[in-house]
Amino acid sequence: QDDMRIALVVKALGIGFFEAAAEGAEEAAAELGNVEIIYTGPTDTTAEGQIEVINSLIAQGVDAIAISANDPDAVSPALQRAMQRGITVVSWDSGVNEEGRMMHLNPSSTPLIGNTIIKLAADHMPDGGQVAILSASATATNQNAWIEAAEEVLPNYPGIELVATVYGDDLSDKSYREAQGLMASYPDLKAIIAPTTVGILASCQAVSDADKIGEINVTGLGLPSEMAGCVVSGATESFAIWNPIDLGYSATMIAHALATGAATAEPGAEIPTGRMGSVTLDDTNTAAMSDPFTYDASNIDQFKDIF
Amino acid sequence: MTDTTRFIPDRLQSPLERRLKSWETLLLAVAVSIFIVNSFTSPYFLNAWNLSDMTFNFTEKAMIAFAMALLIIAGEIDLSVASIIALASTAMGAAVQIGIGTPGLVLIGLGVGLICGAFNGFLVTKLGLPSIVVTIGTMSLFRGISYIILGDQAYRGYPSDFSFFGQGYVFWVISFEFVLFAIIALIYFVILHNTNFGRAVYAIGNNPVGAEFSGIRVARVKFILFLLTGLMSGVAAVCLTSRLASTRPSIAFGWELEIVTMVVLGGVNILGGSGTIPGVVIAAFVMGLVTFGLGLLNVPGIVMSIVIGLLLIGVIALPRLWEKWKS
Amino acid sequence: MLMETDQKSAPTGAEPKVPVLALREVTKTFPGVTALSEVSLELFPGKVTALVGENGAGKSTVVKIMTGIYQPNGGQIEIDGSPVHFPTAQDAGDVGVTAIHQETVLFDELSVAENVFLGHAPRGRFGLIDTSAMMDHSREILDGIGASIDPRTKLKDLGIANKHLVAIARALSIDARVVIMDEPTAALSQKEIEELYELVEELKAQGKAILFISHKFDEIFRIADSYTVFRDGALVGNGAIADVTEAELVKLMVGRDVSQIFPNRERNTGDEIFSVDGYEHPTEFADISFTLRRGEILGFYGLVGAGRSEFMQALFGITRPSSGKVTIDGEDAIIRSPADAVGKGIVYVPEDRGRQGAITTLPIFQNVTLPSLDRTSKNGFLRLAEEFKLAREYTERLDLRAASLDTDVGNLSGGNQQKVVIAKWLATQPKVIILDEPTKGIDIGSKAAVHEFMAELAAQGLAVIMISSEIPEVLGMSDRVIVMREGRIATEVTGEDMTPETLVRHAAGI
Amino acid sequence: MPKQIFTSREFLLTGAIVLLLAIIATRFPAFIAPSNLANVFNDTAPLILLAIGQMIVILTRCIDLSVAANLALTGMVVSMINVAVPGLPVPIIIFVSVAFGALLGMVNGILVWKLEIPPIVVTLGTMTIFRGTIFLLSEGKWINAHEFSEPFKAFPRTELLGLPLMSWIAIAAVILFSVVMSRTTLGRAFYAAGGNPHAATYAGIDVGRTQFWAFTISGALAGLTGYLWVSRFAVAFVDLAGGFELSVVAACVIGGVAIMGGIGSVVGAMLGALFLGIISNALPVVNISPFWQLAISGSAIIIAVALNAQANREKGRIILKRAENAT
Ligand SMILES: Nc1ncnc2c1ncn2[C@@H]1O[C@H](COP(=O)(O)OP(=O)(O)OP(=O)(O)O)[C@@H](O)[C@H]1O
Ligand SMILES: Nc1ncnc2c1ncn2[C@@H]1O[C@H](COP(=O)(O)OP(=O)(O)OP(=O)(O)O)[C@@H](O)[C@H]1O
Ligand SMILES: [Mg+2]
Ligand SMILES: [Mg+2]
Repeated sequence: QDDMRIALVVKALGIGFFEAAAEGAEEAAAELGNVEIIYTGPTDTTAEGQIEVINSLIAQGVDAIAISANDPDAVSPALQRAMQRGITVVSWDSGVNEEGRMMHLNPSSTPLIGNTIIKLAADHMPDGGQVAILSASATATNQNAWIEAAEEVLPNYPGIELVATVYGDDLSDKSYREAQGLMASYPDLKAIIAPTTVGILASCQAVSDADKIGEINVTGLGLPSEMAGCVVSGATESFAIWNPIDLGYSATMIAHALATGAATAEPGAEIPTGRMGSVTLDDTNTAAMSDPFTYDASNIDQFKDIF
Repeated sequence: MTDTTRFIPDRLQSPLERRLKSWETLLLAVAVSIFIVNSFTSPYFLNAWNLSDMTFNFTEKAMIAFAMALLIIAGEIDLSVASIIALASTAMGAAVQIGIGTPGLVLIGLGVGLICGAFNGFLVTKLGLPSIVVTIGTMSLFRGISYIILGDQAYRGYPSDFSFFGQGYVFWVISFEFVLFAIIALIYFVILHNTNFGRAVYAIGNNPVGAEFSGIRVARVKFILFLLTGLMSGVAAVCLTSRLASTRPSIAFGWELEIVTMVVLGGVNILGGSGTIPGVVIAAFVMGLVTFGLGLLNVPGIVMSIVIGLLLIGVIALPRLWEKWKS
Repeated sequence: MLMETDQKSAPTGAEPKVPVLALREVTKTFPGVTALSEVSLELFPGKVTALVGENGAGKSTVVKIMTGIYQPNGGQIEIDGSPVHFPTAQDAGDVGVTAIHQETVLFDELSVAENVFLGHAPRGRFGLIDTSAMMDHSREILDGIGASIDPRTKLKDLGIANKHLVAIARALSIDARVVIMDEPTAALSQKEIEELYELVEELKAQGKAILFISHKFDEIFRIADSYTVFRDGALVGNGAIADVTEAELVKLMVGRDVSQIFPNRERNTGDEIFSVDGYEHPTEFADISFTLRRGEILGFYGLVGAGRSEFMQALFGITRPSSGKVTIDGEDAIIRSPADAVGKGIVYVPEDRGRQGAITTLPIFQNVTLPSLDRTSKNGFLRLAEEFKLAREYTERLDLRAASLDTDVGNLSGGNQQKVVIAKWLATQPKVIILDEPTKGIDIGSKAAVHEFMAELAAQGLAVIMISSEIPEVLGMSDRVIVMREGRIATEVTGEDMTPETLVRHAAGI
Repeated sequence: MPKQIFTSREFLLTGAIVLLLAIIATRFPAFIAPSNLANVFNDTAPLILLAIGQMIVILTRCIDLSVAANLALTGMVVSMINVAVPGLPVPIIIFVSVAFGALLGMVNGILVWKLEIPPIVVTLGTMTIFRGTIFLLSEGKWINAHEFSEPFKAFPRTELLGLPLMSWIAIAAVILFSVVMSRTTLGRAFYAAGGNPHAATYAGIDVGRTQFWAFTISGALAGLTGYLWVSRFAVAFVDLAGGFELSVVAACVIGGVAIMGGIGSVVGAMLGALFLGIISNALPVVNISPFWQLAISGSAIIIAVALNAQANREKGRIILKRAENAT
């Protein structure tokens, strides 16, 4: 009973990105010693599913919950109850509203991601043209924030026209169909930007099925291991992602620091994150981990076996 | 064959004997065994607060399940209940935006539930359409309206006293939802088992034509049952919205099948004609105990659903297998 | 095929030939009921054997065993003297045993040809069904029995009599050696019945063995060569029809003497209590008006399909008339539903007992109190003790036979089910009771009880309307008779004019 | 005869589809370009395959809620086989998917046939059990595009005479099952067993066994679709095609299949599927927010079932001579 139990709650089990994050969490646990990681989450990306998971974690009296939320508001009351019962709650990746967590760890800064995803597309469109965004579910906070940021920087890229934003709900088949719809509705489309690992893969598939490799560039955020095929086939020139292992690692480190009292979550606080250095909280108790990293044909082979 | 009037006893079997041999007894045994197993497998199980938390896993669904049980006993079904929750919740959310207070919100939630129930009831009883298809249609329609209204947005900002319905406690660990659940269970128990209306429900479920020919207003009774189911969905919408403190169109997605499962597990014949409220109450506890017990062991929800699926088929199949094996 | 000729189990084995089909000490039990106990039966080529017995004697069960629908629990079936098994109806058909069942067992959504050939359709290339051959064959068979029905029409578009002809065609579509007819004339009109008799003669001439089941003695004596009587699932007698009288048969069936005499009633009718004025419906009936007095029994006669049931169901609020007026006890009554009708004191005992009359899966007492719950309950809350009391009062008056009041009605015999339905309505203390074919399919013993009972109801001052298609019953029971034809009143007769000839003439429109 | 063709459900539905296409064309002419229509058909192929199976099941008075879960489980199984033995030729994969799907269907069928458990309960149970099994098999992990072998992914997209094989499979299934349903004993037995189960026994048809075969066919088609689905979208995971069973039932209802059994046709089921497929493909291109889709398909179901009921309404008996002449 001396072990500290930290629960890593993800949007849904089985998604490569979160599996990698769990790996990072285990790494942190090994480094810290005396820490047990409970990797859990619902099987589909619903808020109700996450609430049931949170309830059972409260019942087990875990020491800390680190959550990537399916809905920033719906899970908040449950998390508040967790905090009332003395559980440390942090969110990471996809945030919870301010009442529902002590701090939030963004994988990267939102403006940076917004800029990156547009830039990835623009780099391969010297003459400008139409781009469209294929997002995850319409309720995913992080996606929405990035898209908003991307729209803000759009004026910096003259000639790039954002024609539509559609939602694939992080379901491959739905994303695939949405991508098809985009190609049908916008025959001149030059790029599909999918800031989600499921969406980018599905778009890639849709573009190669439509024989539009070379005409339409699929880009956005994806995992090197999953995207290797797309890069080889040429459907994707380049894409970006931060390292999910690092993200899981950092979230665990932060949760541990807060739960042991080694650090407090307050604006301006600096929290150590082991091998990742440290993060600094802003006035909404939010911190950013690191910059996204871009992958293309030149470096994909090096990373595809890692995550 | 004699021609003298013979005495016919009221009953052959005493009510107690009948009860002991019933489905409810079997189910209760299952529930108790799960309870015992749970207390051995997890050290956190036997804790008042945790047990109280457990009830949140089923109270809202069970409220609807009671009304659904009556509907299924009468030979109909309503698959749109979860979508009614979504629509009622959306309406409440919209009302919050124009500054309506808690009492108004509750009325709106219940009102939308009633309207949706009336719509289903109208299609089934006035137009004579099969309820299983009609409510698959309204299931898409009601939730679809929520999507049209909300799209990718969410309503939040519910007044703080509104949170009582889904998060409040009445006495120590006894939550408001649980009390409401108990009261509703009692009301439905009385309606189904102790009133003329309940008797009509059984009669209709056993033979709608015969009931009509016996002077029962079949269409009216069915319409009321759809209204009640809509109303209970409204009540559940109030509780759930309060518990989540926000509304999205995807709220309560997939609940309809869990509710039907609860009703069937409770011994209600899916083809109509038989079933009891105590059965449904015990089934609610069984499902709550299974999901919570496995949750404490951090078993993923999908694995719990395997257990529920096996229970559903198992509790119906085993007695039949037993009979076959015996003969 | 060589057979041993001595049949030890045959009860009276003076027949010269080997039976085509024989049952040897066949037993069939259902949970709680022994439907047949060690019965034996032999059918010979070119002979018609009549099977008679009270309701529930086990006649239809024998048919189902012979055609592979039920499996016997003991004993065996023999074809040409060698034992056989019929796991499904198909297997019975394969050796040439075919039946016209008591219920019409056909498919509304399929074509006539498919109804005739379902399960044994002619095959063409690749083993696929040869549709055109099927059409041709069905047309031949239908023509053969004098039915001009297009085999391509869907069955649901046919009238009841034609459906019955399709059922007969189906039975003839396999090259049968044994043809079984379970109450084939129950749903047919006189003309069609005559045609059926001709068909039986023809089949007989072709050397087919025929088993004929009927409750009507006149037809048994007309077409059968030999008889077999069942009582309570056991064989109680058989022999040549020429050696037996009707009274002897009845006695064998019931186990006691029964007279076919109708109860003697004092016909003292009271004031007018009920009147119908100008009842109309767009497709079912038109221009119906009549009055009814307390203590009177009004008979409704007509051919099957004359619209009597439809009209009565409109009176009872099941269907809505397009115009017309009902007055009860001098007051106008608006009837939009059965609930309204019951409220006004009009009750209806339907023809279809199992579906419309009783709720067979609910206990007796709940059936009886269903329309009277307002009286047994308090503020809408049930009081079981009151219910049992009410149920007991009325079921005892009708001398119901049942194990207990909480037995499901479905477990009772047909006659007792009818009593439950009547008890249910008497408990509401009605003014007018409508009985639709109250003795249809009821054996002779129970029939007399029902007649007795109707007389008693009238004596108590109820106004009784009785639909019946049996002339002796109509004449024997009614004070007055209305004859319906094609949805209209053909005539109304009383007293001296109530003769079989008048009724038939007006019913048929000749 | 011509009158029968013009008033047939299939004809009316074709009319409705043409009308729908015409409306879409006014806003987005390119939608009715043959190549796009071919695309829409290809996209709808899985729904068509499943709707054929579901139609047969509904014909026999059953319902199969486990089709989507069967699809996902079979899809996961063949994906894992492909990952383990990448060299396995596609025909063997297809054989495995059909056989495995059929096996799952047989599980439903046996429970319905031998234990006489109501189909809705059986398939509700197996639905969750199948899904859970995928989780247990895969440990919740997804299988992604890069893990599949190229031939595995290429099969449904391979073009033959300008259409992908996936479309050809759907076309072949429509033709094959049209023949099976109209010209084989088993096909007619489906209609008979559902149209009048009582009479079917008298005609020598084993109703339970017929239902068993219906579930087996439905399962086999779901299994085949499972392979096509995972190879087309190049992904396999637990929630694959989640909730799709309701679209399948909806397609049948729109296609004129009577939920009470005995009425329906392969072509009708296909048209019903196409109707839904066209709507879901058209909404994005005619610039209606996708959030409208749910409400639109819900309304389509309600309208379709209302029209079907109107067409099937018992006309009542015509006794009066004058009424007979009038109609
Ligand atoms: N499927 C069944 N389950 C249980 N009991 C049955 C079943 N079928 C028949 N019985 C019982 O078996 C007995 C014989 O029934 P059967 O139908 O053979 O009578 P019947 O002589 O044809 O009567 P009727 O003249 O009314 O047609 C009855 O007591 C009946 O209730
Ligand atoms: N076209 C038909 N299709 C199916 N059943 C029919 C058809 N016509 C008549 N019947 C059935 O045949 C039986 C007798 O018909 P109907 O009720 O019309 O006769 P009726 O004149 O009212 O007299 P009765 O009730 O004495 O038979 C009823 O059970 C009825 O349902
Ligand atoms: Mg019989
Ligand atoms: Mg009638």
